[in-house]
Amino acid sequence: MRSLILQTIAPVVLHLTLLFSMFLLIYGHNQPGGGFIAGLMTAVGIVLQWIAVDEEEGRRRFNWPYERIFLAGLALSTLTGVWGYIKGAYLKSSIYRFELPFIGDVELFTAFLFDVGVYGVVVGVVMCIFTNLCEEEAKDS
Amino acid sequence: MNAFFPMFVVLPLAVGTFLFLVRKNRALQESVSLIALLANLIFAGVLLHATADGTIFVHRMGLWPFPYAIVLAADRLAATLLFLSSSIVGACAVFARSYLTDEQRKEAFHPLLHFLLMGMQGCFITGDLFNLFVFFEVMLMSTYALLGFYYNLDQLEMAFKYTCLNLIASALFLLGVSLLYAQVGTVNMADLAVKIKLLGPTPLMVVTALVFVFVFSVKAAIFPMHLWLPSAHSISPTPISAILAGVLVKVGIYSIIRCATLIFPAAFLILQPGLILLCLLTIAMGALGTLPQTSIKRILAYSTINQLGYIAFGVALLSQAGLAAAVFYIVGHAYLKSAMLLGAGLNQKLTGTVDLEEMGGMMGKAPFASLLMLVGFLSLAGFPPFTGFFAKLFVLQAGFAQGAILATGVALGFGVISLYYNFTTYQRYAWGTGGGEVGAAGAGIYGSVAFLSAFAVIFGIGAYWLFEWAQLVAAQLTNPELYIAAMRDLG
Amino acid sequence: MVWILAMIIGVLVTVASYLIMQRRIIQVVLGMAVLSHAANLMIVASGWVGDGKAPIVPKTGGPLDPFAYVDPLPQAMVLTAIVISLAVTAFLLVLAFFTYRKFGTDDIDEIRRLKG
Amino acid sequence: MDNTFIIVFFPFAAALIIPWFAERFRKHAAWFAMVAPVVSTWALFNLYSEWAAGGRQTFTRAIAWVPAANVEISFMVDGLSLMWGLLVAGMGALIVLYSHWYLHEHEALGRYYGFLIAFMGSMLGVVFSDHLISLFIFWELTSITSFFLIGFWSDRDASNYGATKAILITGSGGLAMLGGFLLLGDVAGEWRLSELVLMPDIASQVSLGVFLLIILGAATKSAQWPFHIWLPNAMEAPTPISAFLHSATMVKAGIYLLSRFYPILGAHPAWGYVVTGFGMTTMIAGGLLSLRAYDLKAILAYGTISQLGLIVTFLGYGGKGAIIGATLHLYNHAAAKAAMFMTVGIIDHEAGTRDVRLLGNLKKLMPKTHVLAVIAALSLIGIPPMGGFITKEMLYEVSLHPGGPGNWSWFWPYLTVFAGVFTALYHLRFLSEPYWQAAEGEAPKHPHDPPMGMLAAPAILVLLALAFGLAPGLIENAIVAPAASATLGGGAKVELHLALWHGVNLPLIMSVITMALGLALYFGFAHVKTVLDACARIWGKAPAPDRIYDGFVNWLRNGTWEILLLIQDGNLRRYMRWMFVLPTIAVLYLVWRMEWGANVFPKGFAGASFLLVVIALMIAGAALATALFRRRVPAILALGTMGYGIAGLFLLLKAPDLALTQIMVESASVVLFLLVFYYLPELKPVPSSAAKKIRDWGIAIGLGVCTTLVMAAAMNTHKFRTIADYFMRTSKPVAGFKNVVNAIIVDYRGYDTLGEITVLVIAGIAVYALMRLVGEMKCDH
Repeated sequence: MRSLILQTIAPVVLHLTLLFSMFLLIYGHNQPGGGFIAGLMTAVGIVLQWIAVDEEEGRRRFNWPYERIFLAGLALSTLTGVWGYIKGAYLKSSIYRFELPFIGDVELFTAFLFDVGVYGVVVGVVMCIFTNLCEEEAKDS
Repeated sequence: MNAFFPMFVVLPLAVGTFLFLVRKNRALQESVSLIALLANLIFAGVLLHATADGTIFVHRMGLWPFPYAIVLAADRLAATLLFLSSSIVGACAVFARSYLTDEQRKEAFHPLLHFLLMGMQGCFITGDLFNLFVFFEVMLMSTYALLGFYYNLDQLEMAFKYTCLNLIASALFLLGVSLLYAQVGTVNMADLAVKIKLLGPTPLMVVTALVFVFVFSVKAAIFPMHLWLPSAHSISPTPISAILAGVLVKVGIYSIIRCATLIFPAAFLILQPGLILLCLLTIAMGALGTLPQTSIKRILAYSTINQLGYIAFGVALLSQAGLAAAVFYIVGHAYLKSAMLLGAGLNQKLTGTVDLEEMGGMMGKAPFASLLMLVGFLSLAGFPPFTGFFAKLFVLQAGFAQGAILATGVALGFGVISLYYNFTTYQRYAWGTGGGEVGAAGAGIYGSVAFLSAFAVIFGIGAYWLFEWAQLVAAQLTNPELYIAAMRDLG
Repeated sequence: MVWILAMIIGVLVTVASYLIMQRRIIQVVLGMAVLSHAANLMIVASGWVGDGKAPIVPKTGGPLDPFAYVDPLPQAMVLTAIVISLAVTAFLLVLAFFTYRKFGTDDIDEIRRLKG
Repeated sequence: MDNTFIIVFFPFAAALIIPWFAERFRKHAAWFAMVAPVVSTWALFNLYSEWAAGGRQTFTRAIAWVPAANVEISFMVDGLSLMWGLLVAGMGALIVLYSHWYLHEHEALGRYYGFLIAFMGSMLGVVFSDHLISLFIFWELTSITSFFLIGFWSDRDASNYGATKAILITGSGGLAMLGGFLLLGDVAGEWRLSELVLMPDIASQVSLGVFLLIILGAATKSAQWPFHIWLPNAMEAPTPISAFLHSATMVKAGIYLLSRFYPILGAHPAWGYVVTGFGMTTMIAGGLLSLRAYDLKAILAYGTISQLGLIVTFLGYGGKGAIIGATLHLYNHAAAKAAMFMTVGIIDHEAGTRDVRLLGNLKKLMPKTHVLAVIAALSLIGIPPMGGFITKEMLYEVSLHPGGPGNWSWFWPYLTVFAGVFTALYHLRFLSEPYWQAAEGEAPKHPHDPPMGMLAAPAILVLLALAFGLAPGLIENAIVAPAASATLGGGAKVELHLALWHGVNLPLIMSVITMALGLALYFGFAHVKTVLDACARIWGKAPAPDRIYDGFVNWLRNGTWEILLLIQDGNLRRYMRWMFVLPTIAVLYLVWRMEWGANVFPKGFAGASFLLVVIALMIAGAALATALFRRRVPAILALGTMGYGIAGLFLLLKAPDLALTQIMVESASVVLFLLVFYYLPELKPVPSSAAKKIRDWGIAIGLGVCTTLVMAAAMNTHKFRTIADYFMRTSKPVAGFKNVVNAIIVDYRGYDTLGEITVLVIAGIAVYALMRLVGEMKCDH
């Protein structure tokens, strides 16, 4: 599946997709987007990259602990829910306003944190399935 | 108490996540798992106690108002099933501790077990139809992973078929939800109940109810949707079989009860003859299936279908007595069948097989194990003074009292087959001269089987308590207004 | 519109059930994927009421006419369902992969060790 | 504690601990077991005096078990239950005594005595039960304990066969009886026998079905033709068990039931025909079969069947005389038959066989046993001065003045004489072949008389039979008369004046005729046997009950496989067809049967745009292509195309989030599909016949059409404002989201999302476990 064109543009595409997925994640509460879409986009970006570059190269470059990523995502979402629990009911969302230097007013939605957890889970799981399958294929051939 | 019961989902979820994180540290993993299950059981006990006075606890997710939020609700039925699931899963975890020998595979076992528990408990406490779908999927996904735990040829084939058949059920579920949403525009069960009552049993609503009957039939193994069950229950690792037979099929029955009493009572009245026919076919199918088998686990699997037919028959009578009988049957059968499947695992540990052809004379070789099995078989065959007898008796009484004499008579008649297969299975297992040497099994294995078997006796001799409780449950179920009011007022 | 949506769903269900009844594992898995698409479409269809804008409310406040928008709830439910079906389909694929390899065949009729 | 409870529950309590003692003190196991019948008997005497002191009034004791469901354990004390109680408990003590010598020390004594005592408790429970459900519970307990006692030598195939047969037939009868009881309880609104007896017109309310169900319970238990077949096979049990269960007590439970229900159902129009019919058939069949048997126990078993038939006949005929006669005969038969069984046990024990062809001249070898056997047999034949003579005379007397219905009175004396001749014949055979004649073969052991202890129990029984004959006054009005009175019901007064000699009258002449005929046939037995054998050859071709039973059980075991395979043949495709076809049929049936009214379906294609039609065609085309492409990769790509088409449709339906997600999901899944299937070798294509294709398309189109219709109707039925309005209104001001869909996902219904990501995580773990933990997955073929 290697091709020179793919290899050349893939890193660019990857960075663009990552950027775009971050955008989707952050703006999800106002625009189409959100954790799912962003997560899927990230995962698809990495997968494309992986397929584009050499098998070995892909494994070397993207050998991240995906199990931990999805576990961390799930934990984050669960804990956000527990925070809401403390506030009255499970998954009760709250909005916090911060004054940050240089940036100014920032609104932090606990729902946003929840969405970040979703993002982590989606990326982690899709990549986990993908890497495992790839490895199995590698063993096979 | 209202604030307290999302724990039933959050605790297994958090624990499951944690257990997978610490999967390399087996001692920590096992002890945390068991402690968490114990805590879960205690929560369930507290909830059961608290619902005894008829209170229905309600928790609005995110404090959004009714009916817009996902509302969790626990009435007596839900609390009963929560207690059931946590105690059976607990016993199975203890059993698995000494039963599963392959250390490496245990890594994923406990986390998945907790996710399974989360899925089942999520189903029991949710008051929202779409959320029920989600938790069905949580539950199913865990079972997809757990069923074929060793992935030998048999398990692989079984897991593939199980997954395919259940995927169809999931698609049907979504069809049902979309039909309902199109008609009444809500997914909250209480809200659905109110609006469906206003709409009346239109033909489309009856079709919708039918779709849900088929969806839940897959889980409850009602003919013709039972096809996955025999293989899944007999091939999967024994602790999982026990949970499947004990609790998972009850999730299907639970959902049918909710549909029949809360969501579509009018449509179910129209569907009633068909339902009763399906129940009788289920009874027949289960009884028939046990006969040519040689594997104890497969016999038990078919017998589960048979018993589920009786339970569903109790529900399909759509009367308070029928519901009480069904609830009694659910509890009795859950403990009994999981005890027997664990018992089959115990014998597998002792003899290395579950095949009756290679077994025999267990009465002399392993007296205690065969005594435990005997209690189970007698109870399954519906002999006094065990739970099986009372369960069948109450269902039959309810049937006759309802005037469904022919159908009840047929249900009673299949008792003959049940008599036959239980006694011959016991004979082939405990009597005769076959079989080889008998090994040893750990105290955890014996203990968990004995613990679950004890309920067959306790709920037999003490049928009074359980039936009183079942009647309370049924009384609450036949008054769906209580459930609706609890959701609306507290929500 | 209603009929066209319903017919698309019908066609998908037909194709899915046909595929599921075929002999090869891959056809079954493909059928499952088609079926999940059909199920998703059903939910979206259930919220369809005619013309409406995408459910993204404008910045400016003021009273809002819910009828100007399409129903957001089915969309949210479908989003959930899509992701679940992705997970399940992926798992089914892996399962099919192993079945295929261990049995050395992709003929469903030959994978029948567990009968009766 | 109340005596009734001690009588019934003490044996159960004892049965739980006896095994422990019996296994530890093997030499003295019987004496531990003996405690239970002795205590029960003692309590029975107390109860008897209590009852006698209270003016012989019926009284009841009850423990509520599940009151809400009409389940209680309650006991009724009257003449009938007291008589039966004494019979059961007294016989229990003798059987334990006998077992002490009969069983070897190395056998499973704990199990034996445990079940034996539990059986005794169950039987006492049956005869004292007042409540229908209570009666049924103890009834079933006798079946279970009998199952274990028959199968005591569990390593013998014949024991297993006999045990299964017994439990299947008596258990089925029990189920029928339960059905009858439940319906009777519903009809009468009353579940206590003591109350039912007092309801005057209850029999007329009971339907024939209910009546038959109850009778069926009695008939199976009491081995009435054609349900008698379990009894000969039950003789595989140790002999004390045969003596106790299969001659003296359990097989008589059916008779007890009939006696108990006589005041309730006796007035039912079918009673006479059904019960008498059962009895007569059984009597004749049992007698004939007994003549052809060679196993001593089988001879006795068929004899028992025949005698039970006789008693049932009289119960069926009804009337005061018949009831008294039946009660008397029952008592006499229990004592004598048990004694005979015990002598057979002794022979078996000492000679190692029960085959009459191998036994002979035992009169000389085992003189003491011989005496006991002769007295017991003569008692049943009805020779004075044994008790059997009195009952036989009584039966003849009754047969001359039958009080029952119908124009069949002329028939009765002949029938009774006929029964008497049979009885004489097979009992003479029982005596002559092992004791008096020479053996045809060789017995495995050289027989001799057993130790005195082993003779004690049969001796006591024989003495009872003698005592009853010589001094009937001992029990006639103390025990038998109250029992008959209770059977007759309605406070009937029964006074008995039994005597051995009451002058030359018609019954005596009948007795003499009977004896003469019996002896004549006995001496001409060779001819009788030829006739019988000829009959058996003809009969052998008929579907005898035994053959039907074996065929049925064989079918259960072996014939059901084919039927099961019709549904559960392991083929996923067939499963799918079941799951598609039946729901489709159900929905179509509803569509057909229900009134759908107008305006259910939308009219026309309002709102359809050109773009929509194009996308729809694209989706449909891609879907069809997925189905029709034979090769994998094009099919997967077609699936992808379809997915993108659906994304376009989502966009058209104003669901941008969905469209985006759909595109991403589709990309990811196409990659996964390709990854999995691209590398796998393309296997040989599997062709499918045209007919199957048409069938599959037919099923698929049926399902598709159903879905289309239902969805179209649903989409046309928006009756309520959806709850989504709330989300639209509050999304921005309350939740802070402009994208309402996202607001629902992460906030309003975040709980769903939590479940959903859990599903994802589980899928991840599952794949991880599959790949990492399962290890090498090489092809097994």
